[in-house]
Amino acid sequence: MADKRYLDAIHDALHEEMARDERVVVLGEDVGRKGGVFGVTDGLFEAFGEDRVVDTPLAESMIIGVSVGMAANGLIPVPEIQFADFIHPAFDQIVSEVARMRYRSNNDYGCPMTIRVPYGGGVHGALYHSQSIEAFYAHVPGLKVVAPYSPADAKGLLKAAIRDHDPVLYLEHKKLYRMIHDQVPDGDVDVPVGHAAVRRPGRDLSIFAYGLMMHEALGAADLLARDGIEAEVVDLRTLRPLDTATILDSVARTSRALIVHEDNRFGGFGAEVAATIAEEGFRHLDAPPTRVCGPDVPAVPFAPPLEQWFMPNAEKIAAAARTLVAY
Amino acid sequence: MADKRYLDAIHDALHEEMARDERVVVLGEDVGRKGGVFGVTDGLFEAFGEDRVVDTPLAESMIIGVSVGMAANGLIPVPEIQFADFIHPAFDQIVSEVARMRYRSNNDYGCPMTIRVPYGGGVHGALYHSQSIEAFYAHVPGLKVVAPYSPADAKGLLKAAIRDHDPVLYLEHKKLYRMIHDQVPDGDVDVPVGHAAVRRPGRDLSIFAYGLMMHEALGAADLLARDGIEAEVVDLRTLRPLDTATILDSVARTSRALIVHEDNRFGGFGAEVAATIAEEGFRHLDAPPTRVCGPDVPAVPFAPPLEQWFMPNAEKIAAAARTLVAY
Amino acid sequence: MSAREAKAVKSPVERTPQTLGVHDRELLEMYYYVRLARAVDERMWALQRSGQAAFVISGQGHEGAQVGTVFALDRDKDWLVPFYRSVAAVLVKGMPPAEIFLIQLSKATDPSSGGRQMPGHYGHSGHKILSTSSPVTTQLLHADGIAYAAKLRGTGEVCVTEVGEGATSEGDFHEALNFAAIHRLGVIFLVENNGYAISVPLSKQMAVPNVSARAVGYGIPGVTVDGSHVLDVYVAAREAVARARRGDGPTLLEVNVPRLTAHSSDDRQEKYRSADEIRHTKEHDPVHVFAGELRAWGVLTDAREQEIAERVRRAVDEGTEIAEAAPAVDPATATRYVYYEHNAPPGRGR
Amino acid sequence: MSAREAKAVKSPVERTPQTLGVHDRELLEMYYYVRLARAVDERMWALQRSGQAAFVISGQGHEGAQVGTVFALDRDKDWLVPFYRSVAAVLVKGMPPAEIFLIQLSKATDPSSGGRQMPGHYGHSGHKILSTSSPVTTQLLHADGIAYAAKLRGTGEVCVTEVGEGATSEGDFHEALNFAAIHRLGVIFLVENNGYAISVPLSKQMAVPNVSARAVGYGIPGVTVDGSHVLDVYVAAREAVARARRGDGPTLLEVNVPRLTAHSSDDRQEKYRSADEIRHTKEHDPVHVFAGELRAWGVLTDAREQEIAERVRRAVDEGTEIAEAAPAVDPATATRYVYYEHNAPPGRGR
Ligand SMILES: Cc1ncc(C[n+]2csc(CCOP(=O)(O)OP(=O)(O)O)c2C)c(N)n1
Ligand SMILES: Cc1ncc(C[n+]2csc(CCOP(=O)(O)OP(=O)(O)O)c2C)c(N)n1
Ligand SMILES: [Mg+2]
Ligand SMILES: [Mg+2]
Repeated sequence: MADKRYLDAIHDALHEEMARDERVVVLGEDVGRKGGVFGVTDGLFEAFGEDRVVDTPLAESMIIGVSVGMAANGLIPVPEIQFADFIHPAFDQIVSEVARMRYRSNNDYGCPMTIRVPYGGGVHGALYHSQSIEAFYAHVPGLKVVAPYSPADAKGLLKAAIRDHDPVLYLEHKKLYRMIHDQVPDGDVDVPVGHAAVRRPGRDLSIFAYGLMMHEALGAADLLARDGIEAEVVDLRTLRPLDTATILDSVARTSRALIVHEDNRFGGFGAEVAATIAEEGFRHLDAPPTRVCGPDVPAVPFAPPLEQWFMPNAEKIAAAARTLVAY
Repeated sequence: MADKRYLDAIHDALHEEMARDERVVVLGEDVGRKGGVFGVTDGLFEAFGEDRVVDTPLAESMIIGVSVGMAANGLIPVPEIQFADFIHPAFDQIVSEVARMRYRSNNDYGCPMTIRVPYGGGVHGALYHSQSIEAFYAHVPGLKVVAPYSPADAKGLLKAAIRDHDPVLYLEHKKLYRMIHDQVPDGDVDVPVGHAAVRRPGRDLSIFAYGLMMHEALGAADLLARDGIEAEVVDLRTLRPLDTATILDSVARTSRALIVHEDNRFGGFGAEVAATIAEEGFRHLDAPPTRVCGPDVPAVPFAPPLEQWFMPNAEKIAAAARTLVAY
Repeated sequence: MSAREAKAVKSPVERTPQTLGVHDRELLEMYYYVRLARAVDERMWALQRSGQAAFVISGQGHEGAQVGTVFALDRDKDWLVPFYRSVAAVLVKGMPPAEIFLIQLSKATDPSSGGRQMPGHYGHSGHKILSTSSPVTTQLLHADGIAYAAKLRGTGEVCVTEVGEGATSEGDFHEALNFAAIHRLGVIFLVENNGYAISVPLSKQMAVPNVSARAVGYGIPGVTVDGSHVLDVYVAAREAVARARRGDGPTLLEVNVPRLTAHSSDDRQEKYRSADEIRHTKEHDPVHVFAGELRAWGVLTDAREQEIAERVRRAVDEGTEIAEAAPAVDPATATRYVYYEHNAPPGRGR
Repeated sequence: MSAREAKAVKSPVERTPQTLGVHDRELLEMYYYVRLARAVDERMWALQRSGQAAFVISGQGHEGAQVGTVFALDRDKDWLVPFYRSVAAVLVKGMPPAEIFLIQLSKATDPSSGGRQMPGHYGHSGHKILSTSSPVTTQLLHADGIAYAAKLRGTGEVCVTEVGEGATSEGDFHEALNFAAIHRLGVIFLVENNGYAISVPLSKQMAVPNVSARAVGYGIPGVTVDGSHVLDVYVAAREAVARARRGDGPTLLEVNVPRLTAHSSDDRQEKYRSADEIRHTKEHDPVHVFAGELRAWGVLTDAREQEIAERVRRAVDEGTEIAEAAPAVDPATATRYVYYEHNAPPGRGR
């Protein structure tokens, strides 16, 4: 057990998995000698050599497409996409190839890989270095999608993803890298893919979030507690397969659901959460399932006043929660 | 006014718009001499020449990327993507470039274009010639998305899309091309982007659909009427910007909402419709907003028993409607 | 069809099987596969016409390119990453005709997809044939990954991947050649240039007469061979495989072939190809050209021809019977294998 | 830095401005822009270090490549599709320093994006500079489209687009060159090869020493020029523009340049570049090399040097003042222009 930043937790998981299993290879732009543009893969190149920590050409479709072939021939690739915004050139390889390999071959081939993707706003990244992409990929059958909020979860979920038989999109929030630190167990951390977690129990409403927004949701719960409103905060963690049992349990207790993400609202991942709650938890609801999301403009504009305007935060979440509780 | 197939209506709109405005150009794979793999662009090559009806190389990112430049320099491109399943290589150009040009340039550049995309299942197309893609693109701010169900709407919406100042993803259902025919006005047909339409009024529940599924929804309404259940059938037509007023009006009348699409259920477009109804129409709802969708396996498997299993149809919709009305 | 007019790099007349060290036995086996592929292919169309299959896409005209190339592989050890015209390639790689017909008829025991994919989407881990999809050109990057894994794991495997000339216009082509060149991967990029991408002729696909012209831009060898001359293909492929096996990197092997059918059963090529051109194309039919060469070399006799024809007929008929008798897909299986299942039957698959 | 070692196609010693028909006036104007770009660039970094901007990415070392190329354009008529290092290019194309600083400081009147994009994302319809995004290489296809429209509409416009050597590994590079070649579009693909893509050296980016080696695979001319020799760049660009204007199609113009700074303000290049190499790189600084050449040709004197330095200083200081005084972005505007607005102010834009 040691105090680790989110960034270190991811790094440690990579290092430990590469040491444990020589089939694991890391590939991507600047992941080698530079150690990644955020420093996540720092030292792996020196520890495991350039054949297992591959500085690739600047081509995302290639990074994923090559990983498909590696997986077919006995390796366990962990490709990194430098920013979530730059995963789009690989959309075809991910949707058509990675996600469908097992189904289309009737289980003849699997496609185990963990695609690491730094995502999210609040880092002065503007339209093209701030994007959230979970809505696109959580929609795709055959993929799993995870988005840890804490260092321990970051380590545990990355290890689980690498050991998974199926492809996992691993979303790491850029702003959390150096913003948070916490106790992380040495060695393996047991955080299986597919489970949400109640991080703070409460009776008046349920707030559902993941990644950076979990911290804002917990902040909102603190603000609300001052007004005597007890918010339950649920960390979705795995977006696909979604842990609907935990979600519905919580709504059954609180009768009110607030869903938070920083991605654009229209057609965002929150729509699925809200629709699921409305459809399967209808009889428990005392108020409309409500979303607090990034507004419907492209990603996060740059100038500080615009960035602030875009990002959901504890105050905005608390305000929506108060309206919801008063419904 | 003449009786036209869905396919002819699309063809006529293209022909008329190209004749009306010489800035309109069509480009894509096989759109020229062959007239498109479905015959939609048949005759345009002969009428307008190879410079305005461009048989492109086999490269979708190119088709869209070139269209961006054409639009910036005074043309109005109407790129065709041969099958919706093959739009994925162009995902980056569409999401990062087409959709964001106006916002990122603070209105200095627009990006008017209409991307025609044959989509959908039920045509023995299997995993890679059956896909629905609206959930991916309706989520993207800056894009408009339409999906006509009738020949008249197909013509009207295509003309409106081509005249729109913004990029429009025009989803034409492959199975409708030759399956349906109906009266279509000569010349312009007034179907503005952004408006849903109540196709059949009813009092017991509202069924929301678009494209091919509108025909199944209307079929379901017929089946239900035999049992004395009066379903209102609402054609969404434009998925973005979504006509929430018409949707909520209908729910206010019927208190029950059934949302139908053939795309996969999890994170599909129906989630947004259901979430919007739950959030904004909550006080009108007497039952959970319910979805009838394609199951969560990759697109439509090929063998006829599998394809039949996948596709929602009038019977499946009617069954869900009966459950909903009995709630 | 300008690709066809481009001069083949090697002329068959100057070179004989003897000088090239190719035995009669091998030549006759190649000829058998060329004929087998054609017969399987014709049967596929017959099954479609008789209403037993909704769709057919196949490789008539491409047989020489594929047989010549895959023959150069170690068929147990090496990999094939095919495309929809790979009938001959998968036969040589080990798929019996019955498996191809199971795929064509989308039966439950279709070994590539259990009836989930359209016909023509070959894959089979037992034969080291990777599962393929419909979007063109993605598979070239998969071949890179397979070869990268082979290199890292030191297995010595070589990988052939096939693609049409039209599909080389996709970005993935560029990205795949570049990565393979940088890491000197053991990949043979087999471009089967039939001069058309559905209706789009080569002149609208690229401004060069040969795809192999692109090799120099990646620092790898590029050759163009006439696919009617199967021996030439084999010799070029043998060189490419040897280079790959030595660790000297990939080869861009372009083979000019005639497309003897429409693009697929959904296409009517008369719209964009003149009757004259279609007739002309037949002159390059590898079945006939190869037969003529074998006779000229004294390798093929009437007796052997008849023997091979009989072997082919039996293989195709038996395969068809097996496939026709196989069970239809049970829709109850439709939800299986979206994800890994712990309780899946062992055996095939990984 | 192997790109740097590759021999430049043309050597400056054999050719003089006189024999090339370039006037002193033009040379001095080029020199002014090279110096202006460097001074603007240095001010951008100063603004970032002083905390007025969160980020800077710029083009120190690339000035010669850009000035030499854009000088060959008709700056009113032709188009520029830039990238994030295009400081010199946009200056020559007509952006005054004040506009660059408005962009760097993300002010409300930033003409490229109104403070919405990161610094370095140039665009301006008034100067015929297309709006650019961050994903690399997409812009090459936009240049194709602009040139296609020019051809169809018969405007005679030529389009220069810029890209780094690393970004040429993306599929869009291949697709753009191919389409431009097929339609003989008037595009100049200017590849500014600085030997690195952030930390990834050329040897891991491609297996050839020069990007221009790829031109032959598209059937278009490809040249490599040393970007320290601004006159050479200009002459090569002039040829490419003339070819484009004649309707003879695109040119792949590779210019070797030094990257004199870290990739951006977020990068620490000491991690992957030796001190020695960084020192060496400075020898190719186009500001000094060009100045030396101009003096050798008798074009640049001390008096002229001082005059130019003074002009540059004034332009940069005035530009900075204008930008610093400009208003911050009002968040109330954040929802504007996701879609077309009928009530938008007329003027700029289309
Ligand atoms: C990404 C993608 N775009 C479009 C298609 C539709 N399509 C299937 S085959 C084909 C033409 C392929 O031509 P070529 O590569 O020359 O191979 P050939 O069929 O001639 O053997 C097209 C356009 C596809 N399968 N994938
Ligand atoms: C599609 C995409 N992937 C990754 C990035 C991140 N990125 C920005 S610049 C860069 C390196 C570009 O190198 P090069 O093209 O050589 O240009 P240079 O910066 O050296 O001028 C990378 C990887 C990006 N902007 N876009
Ligand atoms: Mg072809
Ligand atoms: Mg570079």
